[in-house]
Amino acid sequence: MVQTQGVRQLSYIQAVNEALRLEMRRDSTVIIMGEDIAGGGERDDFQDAWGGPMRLTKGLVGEFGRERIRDTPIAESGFMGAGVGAAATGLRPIVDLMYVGFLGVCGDQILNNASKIHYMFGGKVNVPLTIMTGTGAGTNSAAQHSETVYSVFTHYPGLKVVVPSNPYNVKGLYAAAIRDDDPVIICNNRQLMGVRFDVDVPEGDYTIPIGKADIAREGTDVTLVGMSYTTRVCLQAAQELEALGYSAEVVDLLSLSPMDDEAILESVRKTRKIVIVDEDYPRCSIASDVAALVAEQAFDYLDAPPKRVNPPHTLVPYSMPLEALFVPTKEQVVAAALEVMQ
Amino acid sequence: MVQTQGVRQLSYIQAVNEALRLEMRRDSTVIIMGEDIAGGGERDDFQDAWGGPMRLTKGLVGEFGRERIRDTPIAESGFMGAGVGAAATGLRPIVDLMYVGFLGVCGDQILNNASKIHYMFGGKVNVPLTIMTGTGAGTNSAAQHSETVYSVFTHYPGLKVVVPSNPYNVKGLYAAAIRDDDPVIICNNRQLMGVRFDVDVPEGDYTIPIGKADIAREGTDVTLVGMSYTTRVCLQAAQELEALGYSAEVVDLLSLSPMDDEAILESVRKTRKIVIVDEDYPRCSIASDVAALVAEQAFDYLDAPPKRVNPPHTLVPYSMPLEALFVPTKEQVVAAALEVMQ
Amino acid sequence: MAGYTELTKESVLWMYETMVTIRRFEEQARREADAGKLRGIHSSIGQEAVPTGICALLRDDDYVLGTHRSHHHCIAKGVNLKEMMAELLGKATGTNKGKGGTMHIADIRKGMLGANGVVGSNIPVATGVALSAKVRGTDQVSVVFFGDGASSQGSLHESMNLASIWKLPVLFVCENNRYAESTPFEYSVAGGSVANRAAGYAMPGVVVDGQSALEMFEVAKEAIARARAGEGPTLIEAQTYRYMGHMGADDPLGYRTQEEEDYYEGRDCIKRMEEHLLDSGLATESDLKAIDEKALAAIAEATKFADESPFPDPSELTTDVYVSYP
Amino acid sequence: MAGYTELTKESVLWMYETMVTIRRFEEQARREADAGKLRGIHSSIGQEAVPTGICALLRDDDYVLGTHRSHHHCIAKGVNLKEMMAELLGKATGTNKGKGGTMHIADIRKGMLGANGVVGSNIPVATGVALSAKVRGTDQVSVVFFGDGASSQGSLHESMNLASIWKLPVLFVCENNRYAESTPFEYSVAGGSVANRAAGYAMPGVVVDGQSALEMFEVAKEAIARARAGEGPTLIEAQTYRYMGHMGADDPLGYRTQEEEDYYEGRDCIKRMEEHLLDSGLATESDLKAIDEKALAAIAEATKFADESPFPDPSELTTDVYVSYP
Ligand SMILES: Cc1ncc(C[n+]2csc(CCOP(=O)(O)OP(=O)(O)O)c2C)c(N)n1
Ligand SMILES: Cc1ncc(C[n+]2csc(CCOP(=O)(O)OP(=O)(O)O)c2C)c(N)n1
Ligand SMILES: [Mg+2]
Ligand SMILES: [Mg+2]
Repeated sequence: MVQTQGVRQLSYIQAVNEALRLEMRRDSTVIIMGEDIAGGGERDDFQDAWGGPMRLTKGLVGEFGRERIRDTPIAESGFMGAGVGAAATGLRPIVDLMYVGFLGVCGDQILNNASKIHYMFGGKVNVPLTIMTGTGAGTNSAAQHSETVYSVFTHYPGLKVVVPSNPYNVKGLYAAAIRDDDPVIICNNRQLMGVRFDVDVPEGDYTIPIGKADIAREGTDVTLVGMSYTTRVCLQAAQELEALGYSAEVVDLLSLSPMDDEAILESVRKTRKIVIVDEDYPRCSIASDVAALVAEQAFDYLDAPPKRVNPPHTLVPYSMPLEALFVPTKEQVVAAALEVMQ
Repeated sequence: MVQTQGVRQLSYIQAVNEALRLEMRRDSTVIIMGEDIAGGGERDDFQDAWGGPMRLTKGLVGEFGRERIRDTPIAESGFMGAGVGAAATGLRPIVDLMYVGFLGVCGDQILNNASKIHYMFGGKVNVPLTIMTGTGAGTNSAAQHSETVYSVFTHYPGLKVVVPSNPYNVKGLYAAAIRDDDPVIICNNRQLMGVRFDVDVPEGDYTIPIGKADIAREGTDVTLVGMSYTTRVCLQAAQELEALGYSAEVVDLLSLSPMDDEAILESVRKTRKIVIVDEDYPRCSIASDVAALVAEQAFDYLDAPPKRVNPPHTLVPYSMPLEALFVPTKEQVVAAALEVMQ
Repeated sequence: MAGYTELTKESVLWMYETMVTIRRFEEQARREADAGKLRGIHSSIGQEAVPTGICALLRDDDYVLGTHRSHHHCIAKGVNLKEMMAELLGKATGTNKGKGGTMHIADIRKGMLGANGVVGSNIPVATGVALSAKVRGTDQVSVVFFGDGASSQGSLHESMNLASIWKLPVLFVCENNRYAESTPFEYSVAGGSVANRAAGYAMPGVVVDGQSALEMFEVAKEAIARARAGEGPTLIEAQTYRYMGHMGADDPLGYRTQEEEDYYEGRDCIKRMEEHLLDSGLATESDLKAIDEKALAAIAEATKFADESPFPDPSELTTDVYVSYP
Repeated sequence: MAGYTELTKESVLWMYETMVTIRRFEEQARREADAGKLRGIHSSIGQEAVPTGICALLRDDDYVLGTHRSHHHCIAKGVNLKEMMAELLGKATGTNKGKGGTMHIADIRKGMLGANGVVGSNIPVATGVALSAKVRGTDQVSVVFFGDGASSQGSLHESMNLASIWKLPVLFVCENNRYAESTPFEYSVAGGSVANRAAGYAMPGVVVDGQSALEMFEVAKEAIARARAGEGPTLIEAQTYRYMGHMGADDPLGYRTQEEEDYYEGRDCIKRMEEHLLDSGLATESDLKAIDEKALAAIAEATKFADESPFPDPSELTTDVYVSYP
């Protein structure tokens, strides 16, 4: 990638890889487990044959060895549970759940154990587990491999959920998640992987606090709330709105649980109009949750109904032209913004 | 139970049992699978030793035999998947998922297969699967055995979700669910099982349409939205509000997916105030969804912010006095209603 | 509809043609992917014999369930090539109306109850299909294919147990192609054998040369007879090999050796079937050539059909989510 | 902390006292439930020998993980009786501050990493605990108990495979008490043996008389030695029996016979240990009586402590959900 003067540009993938590497250097209790995260099983001649489905873990086995970078059999329930047990007894495991749809296969370990042990045990056992998972549509992979469903994790008390939107914040959020004493799920949108970002990624390690939103762009006429991939869509929409003479503020949630309610409310109290853009299924979504929040807590500030932009209540189709209609687009966001601004 | 003149009173359990019996008589492709739903394995001398965790299936094996009433090993993923496969090839299986928390164990079959097959296969295969599951807190069973999480099923396109609130509607909703060509999840709140209801349950079979709410009580000052157990709480609150001089309308959702948006909106357009009472975790909940709906579509009718009554963002504690603080109470609903009415 | 009961000239030639058709289909599918018309496929080249030997014995009303890598299962079960190719290209005329794609091809009329993208996920479903046959009192059988990697999923074990105690007519067929993505089977499967696991569930577990359609046929014949007779399930471990990368883009030499590839390609199922046909006098060189040309013509026709078919109407985004939704 | 290495007078008496304490605890817990102070318990009466024989060999820094039926595991691992009883009553002084209750008792200081109400759910967790010991380079072992019913869950198979390929120091201990609720083990477990399944995962599978603490000790000794030496996991099937109903309210004679109950009660682990102690001269009748009285006194003290303890403060409803949440 081209390095602009003074700007250290990394891809999303490189930023994740760097965060993992730095955290593993910092803390010898950090390990990673997942399918083909190194690759080649234990054969020395084929070490690092794969490097994870998105190559997020490429090269790590060379530095940290097979004891800490563990290829697993295809047994998500088994190795996610192993992550829970290891986290409860002195390690800080990172478990790669290749795609979020596989939540179904290991839901018990995440939803019944990771999320509940600290509470059920009266606060006496911590589960510093980090789960990283691929989310999002747009890759011609059909309904099972294109889900977002971060709202499901957000629903369950005991879990933290982060939704990075670019190489800078993903690096900092990984570090924060790995160091956090609670179970944290990191959603990596697959459409962000290959994209070019004009953001500077500092070389050393840094954290971005979990639970803080980022005002990705300031504005005064309307608040656009984005998360993960939709932040990018919101920023593009904001640019287009600017061309039309409107000043849109973009709130990039970054964390869904805890969520930075105050940042949203503050923006809405200023702009008095809100559009929430969410790639997840619409029912009981983050968009619904944010809409309910502002309706309940900023009712008197709102000049227009809070507006949700989600896919329709449908599944992700395989066919590419059909799939393109699933994920919220810049055009939809602009239209929604214009609607709330009359 | 005492039979009031002209009123056929059944417990919730009896009503479910009757619905199952009538549907199995009506249609020889209906089968039931689950742990100990008959009991005693295949031993003839111990047939019907159990009858399901709540005795919902008691006595059925005597009439329908072991071929159609199938005790399963403890393998929810295995037998839920078997339900999917059987449903796709000519049967109408009912699968008993003892408690909804076990969703974690068999989520893949529900969320990746049952919900998606019809869509992924271009509408050419139906999955007429019925899942019945126990929900709700209030039984001193701690965090894993007291969940509600109907919002999770509601989130997934491809699933239908019903939440009966009394013996009359549970009987009709079971019949509708079993005859439905889509996968339907029936949530049976455990606190409703033992309660006395003054409702008439007709002897013959009848259906209650999936997707229609019931105006459980008419009123003009405020809309209380309930579902499953919370409908009962709303009705009690409405009575108390009446004593205070307020007329509360209670909308009993009955179905969460599809949800009867219009019934909610119509009520709110009349009362101009809404309180949604939901036993599920608060984030991305049905309460949020309904609040977002009315904020978006009845904004100009609202005299006050839509108000959600959920448990706090916490897990279900074991200790009984603590647990009593988890489930929404009549007092909380009354207070919320008074708040939205100023 | 195959439904053969013995190895005859007809059934063996059917198998040969089926394997050639699969290979030609996969070659074309790869070209389509390379041209950007779809993101990629999990190629079944090298594994043709496994479903072919089994499906030769199946009737249209028997069921097959597959995995992410299932084009060969579909073709062996008789799914229409034109509709398959159209599905790969996401066209309205596809088997699944373009909504499912390469990992989800299904055709219930042909008893193909679907590929499935979640590893291990179809195993319980297939068990339920067998249960359905039993409860409905038919003698249909259900066959589920899964990989060596999938054998580590709990779903296999839950299903083997269920099928065994209920004596269900199901064949659990592990296509052991030695790798799950880049992970070698010897690393991920404790004990180094999938078939050995059967003993713990009181069912037969058989290892078979998955590069021989004839051997697949013989092993499946016994398992299917058992199933139809109500004697319960069988676990079959077919030793096979995928010649391509996992999904196309990856280079398999990153995790396996040239020697190993050569060894398996030397035992290629199509080549060996050709030798058998020629040696036994069941076919001549020109018969074989004619079969290949027929397969190529069918694929060409399918590709043309797919190319010329329209994409789904935008309204299709939200149809077929439910049978009915008010 | 037990940590015995041989069967000596001391270790055997420790086992006897432990089993008596478990039984007395469970009797009292049942009385508390009958009095309505908690909804119910899954009584471990009859199964005392299983964890006792194993835990006699464990150090405080070894780990035990249990199931819905785990009071005996907790006591054998040394969890404080007062805090346990307080937990059953939902009191602030309980092991889990009253938040977990009978199905979730945990005490990490004693290496009791928790009972778990989801059948089969703790098996992968225990495997991870063993992984942790391995990665941290200690010689700790992890022991997970589960029922015959739980053996049908896929989690067991995924974990056995993982533990075997990674040679993890874990003992998979099936307490086969012949029933899962009302479902007989012969019905639900294909092949009629849990231990037999081990062979498929290249690990030892052992059947042992679970009504004999001495035999449990011997079998566990070997498995633990194997684990500490880095040789990997062992599957142990302990044949035992629960004397009470599944959770108390049910009448077990609805699904099993008086003869069967009599048979197992005739082999009662405490009675047999008493005979052993008396026959071998390791203890006198009055020694045994003193031990029982000590146990009863400890339970009485625990019950008093629990009764007098306060319920959690209402604010506790929302604490401990997270370590930190802004
Ligand atoms: C539950 C689940 N985990 C992981 C994946 C990602 N994945 C797709 S194919 C594959 C390898 C499967 O290996 P195997 O079962 O041997 O089948 P093969 O690809 O060799 O045909 C993996 C890990 C998935 N689709 N589903
Ligand atoms: C995943 C799951 N399914 C079902 C249950 C309900 N349940 C609790 S205990 C039990 C029986 C367990 O039998 P077994 O494993 O033999 O243990 P035992 O009760 O005999 O000690 C069942 C079905 C559960 N808690 N979790
Ligand atoms: Mg493979
Ligand atoms: Mg048992």
